[in-house]
Amino acid sequence: MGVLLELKDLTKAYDTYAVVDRLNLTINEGELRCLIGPNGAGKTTTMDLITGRQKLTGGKVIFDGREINGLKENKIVRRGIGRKFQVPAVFKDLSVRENLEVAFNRNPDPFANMLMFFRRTDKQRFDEIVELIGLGERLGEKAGFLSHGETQWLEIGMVLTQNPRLLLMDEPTAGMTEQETLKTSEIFKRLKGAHTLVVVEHDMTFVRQIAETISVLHLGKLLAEGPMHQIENDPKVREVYLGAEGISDAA
Amino acid sequence: MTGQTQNLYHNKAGQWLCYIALFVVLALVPVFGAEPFQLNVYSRYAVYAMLAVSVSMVWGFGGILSLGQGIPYGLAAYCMGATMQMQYQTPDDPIPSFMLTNELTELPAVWEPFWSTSIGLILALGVPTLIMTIFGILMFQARLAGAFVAIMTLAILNAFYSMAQDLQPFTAGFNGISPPNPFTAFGVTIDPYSEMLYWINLGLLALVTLVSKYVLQSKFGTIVQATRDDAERVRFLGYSVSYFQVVVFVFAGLIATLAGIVWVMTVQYVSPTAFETPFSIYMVIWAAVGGRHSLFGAIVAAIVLNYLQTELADISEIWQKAWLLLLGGIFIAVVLLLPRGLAGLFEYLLGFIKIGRRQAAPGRIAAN
Amino acid sequence: MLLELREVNSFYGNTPILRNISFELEQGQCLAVLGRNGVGKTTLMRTIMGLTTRMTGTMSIAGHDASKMPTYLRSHAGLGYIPQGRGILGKFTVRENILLGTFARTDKQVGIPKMCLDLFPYLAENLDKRAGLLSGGQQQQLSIARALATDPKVLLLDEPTEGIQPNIVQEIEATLHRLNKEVGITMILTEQHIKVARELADKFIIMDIGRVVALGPIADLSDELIEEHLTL
Amino acid sequence: MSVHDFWTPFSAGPFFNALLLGFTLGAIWLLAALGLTIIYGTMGVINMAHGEFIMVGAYFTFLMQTEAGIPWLACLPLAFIGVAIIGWIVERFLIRYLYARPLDTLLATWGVSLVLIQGVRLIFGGEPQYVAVQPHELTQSAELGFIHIPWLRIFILGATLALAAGTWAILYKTIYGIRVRAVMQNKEMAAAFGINAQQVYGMTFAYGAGLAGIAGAMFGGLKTVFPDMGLGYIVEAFLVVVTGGGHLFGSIYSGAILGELNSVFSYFTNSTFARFVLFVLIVVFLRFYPQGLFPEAKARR
Repeated sequence: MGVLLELKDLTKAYDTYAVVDRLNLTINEGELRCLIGPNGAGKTTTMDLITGRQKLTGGKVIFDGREINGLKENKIVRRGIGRKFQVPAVFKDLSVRENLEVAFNRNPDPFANMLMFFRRTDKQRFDEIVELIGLGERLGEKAGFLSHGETQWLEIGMVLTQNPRLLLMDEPTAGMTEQETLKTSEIFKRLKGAHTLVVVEHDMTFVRQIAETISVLHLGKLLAEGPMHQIENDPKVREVYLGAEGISDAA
Repeated sequence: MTGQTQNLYHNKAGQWLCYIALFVVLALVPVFGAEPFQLNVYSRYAVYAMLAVSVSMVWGFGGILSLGQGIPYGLAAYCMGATMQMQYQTPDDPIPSFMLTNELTELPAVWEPFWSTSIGLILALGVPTLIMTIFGILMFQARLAGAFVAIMTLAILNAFYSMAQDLQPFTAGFNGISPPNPFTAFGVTIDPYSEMLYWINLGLLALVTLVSKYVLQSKFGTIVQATRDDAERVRFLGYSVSYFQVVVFVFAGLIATLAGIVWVMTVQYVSPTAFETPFSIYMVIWAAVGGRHSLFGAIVAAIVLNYLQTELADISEIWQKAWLLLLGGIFIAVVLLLPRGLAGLFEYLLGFIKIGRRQAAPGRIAAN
Repeated sequence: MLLELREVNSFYGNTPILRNISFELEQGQCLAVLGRNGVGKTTLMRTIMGLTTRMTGTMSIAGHDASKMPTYLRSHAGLGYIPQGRGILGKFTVRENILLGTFARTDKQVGIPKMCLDLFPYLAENLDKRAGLLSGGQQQQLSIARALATDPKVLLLDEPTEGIQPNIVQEIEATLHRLNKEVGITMILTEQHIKVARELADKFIIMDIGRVVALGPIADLSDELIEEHLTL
Repeated sequence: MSVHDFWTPFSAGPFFNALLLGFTLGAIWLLAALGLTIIYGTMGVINMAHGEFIMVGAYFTFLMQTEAGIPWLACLPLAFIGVAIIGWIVERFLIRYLYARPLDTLLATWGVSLVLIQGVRLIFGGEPQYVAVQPHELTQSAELGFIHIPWLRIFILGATLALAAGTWAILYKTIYGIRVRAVMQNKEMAAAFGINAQQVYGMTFAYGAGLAGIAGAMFGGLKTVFPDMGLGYIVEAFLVVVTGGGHLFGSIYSGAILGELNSVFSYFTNSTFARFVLFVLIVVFLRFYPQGLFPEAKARR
């Protein structure tokens, strides 16, 4: 499996303060990587820098062997990077079906799209995705009427519809109930292998359910990387999460 | 589980039926033998309705609040005015009279192309489109949005207004251009007081509505509405938002362009009022009152509001002034209480009618 | 009872973030709110301040019902807020930031209270410096000073030691200890550092996915509970 | 009309006069934009009725002069109070309900402007009225070598600078100003420290409207007073706000720069063409600096 995404000394600094500080990270094709870290570790900013939403102040983003920093957001997406936002972003005034169909982007040219009507999209794939996110019965409803969890799934579905080579998922379970989180982890288990995924997540139960390799960020730097059991017992990570002498100090 | 959000209002066949019914009713007007003068007034309403459709497309569906739909409208009207004026001039008498009073001794170069009616028509279509394209690219590539777009369109509209007002030798200034003869093309003279003109205007309105409806139902239309909801998300689906915005901006501009062309055919007159700020904002008011998300609502509101205005103006001058006061009040009330306009109210009320065994839920009355 | 929450649910938009939270706090106590990232600790603080979209259930401050109070009245009622990320207004000077705190006072006293400057000599010496130029630790001191300027009955401290160097953490800890034990200000504290929580708090609650999953006096905060709910 | 008529060649005296006139023009635009800047900068509201607030201020002055015989200078503060009250009412009963929908505020305030224009037209009729400027010397022109500038314009320049300075002092030197700026920077934190943002908004809107009232009292003396007069100021005022970036200092600079550019272009060509060129230049400028001349530093996320 080849390297799909490589971050080299990625930096984002305001004045003298670096939110992302010479971060190096490599994602291989087909892997599922979890990014964790306390608030302010720079996880969302890293995603912004990869997708061109913010301009980096140093370093490089190399996707599929080519440097992509400096490209416009939509061009980066066309290269094959899909993104789910932290606060789920769907089109509230459009139906669930229309949301998914807008996401199916075969040709981004406005004039070509004037000649395009729905129903002709890749039906099999559409059905698969609808089945995966479990919104089959709600296709005709306006997305604004979905519950929070369903909105998250719809956005995941939209990103999948793009069929990107790399999926960036920013807190896919934020605000979900336990049952919803469980269903989301089922979705992710099914995606594993077939897609390359980077998941930013706080919910450790969820991370435990899906994770292969975990990268821990702290103050914009990579603190640790490895499989779950190794991260769990890493003293540096424990200190970041619990503070020094967290356990058995008083006991 | 939330209820079904679709109701009778969203029935596609029903919507088409409404459009057909509307145009059938409008088509019947001359059959009931309106006076030529009345018919001309009704022909003007068709132009207003086209302008309302234009605003509905760019603002209601595209989410771009343009207060400058008068720009393409006025530019087209001036090109058309020049064309019709030059139809009257002859090689022996090449200079329009208003130029003579402004002490011009030869026809200005910019007027030369209007000798030819077909070139004149091409310019009437092409100049506004070109200007709107350049202007749109400048604005949308800079990712200007919301109120900023409103202000910039307003500013450029104003700039054209003062140009039209001030370049007297070329535009006849405040007085405007009044071509002495009706428009003639391909050997056919289009009398402003004829049924033919009414059919042309109505036909154009129908065409514009149909094409707009088509565009809205294409994937393009859905993507444009998606940019209105959340431009950033659309960008992250790999579309160039600014490109889509420019296209819808120019498309709506083209509708206003057509309106400007037929307007001059209808009234044989063009003046800087075409570029006046209030006029461009009236277009927004029509679309807002009818329902910014409904072409049907925009058309009906444009016609009804203008009909009321004409009728009240006929009563007395006080009524005419009071009407504008009332219009302001209506507009405030609609923005505050019915952001989706009368169409939105209709959608809400239809929600109470049950369709078959399905539980119908009222549509949402608020914008968000 | 100084602060009491009964069956509070809290929402962002229509999304419930907190479910069924109840606890109470007596005068002079310090409560530690523990839990992993993203379980709703900050939302709890924001709910108490009235900064979420809406809440259901009841909340009272010193016996007065505050469930429907707008945020600015809650601060008048005696809540002093030290938000996550410190919430310093970067364009304001240090002086203006502290003055901002005094707007929540009900006793008409104007000017910067002496205590704020006594506690933090650095701030006293740099009153006219732009707050955006302070370091993280200094901003945290400023945030505490500003909350103290409101003459609070209850201090809400959201991650006061987050992102701050260890030596400053100790300083802040000492200050909080003094405010609670000597000055007698009631506190609610969300903390990542278990050690800090153990030293400061009288009682604790542990949250997970928007609920309270454990609570009790701080002595009951066992390693088992920590392993279960707080480690990775 | 040949190119020769269109293009005025350079000549030192008149050109420097044009430069000075540019500052007075910039002051007029800034005066029109001052209230708008405060309202937009604090509340993010684009007040389309601002031009009509100016118009109402002018009519108010006209009324006080003709009905009560109050001298012009004394009318200025009264116009401030009168229009501020109208502004407060508009905020209290309309704007307040639309904060979540900024574009709709723009539309609703346009509705207000329609109502104000037509209301005034119904009461006073459409014909122009005149505000008498006192003392009479202000209507004369200053003549000094090549300089030829009406005293009133110089007075307006001074008054505008004084109002801008006063506004600055209120914002930066008073407790009330701290409240306003706190709400501007972070509404949530302001509320968490006892500031009733709603009240601040009401006061700010009233203050901005009051500034429009003073502007109207002065513009009434500069030109005639008629129901549509607001439209003549509003576009330039908006452009000053937009190019300035939406805050006080930005507006002062952009007012001066735009007034100066307009005056210089006008000198070489004519005022209409200058206006056109200036507006197009602004559009092109915003293409590259959409945040305006002095963008606020982007908030850290």
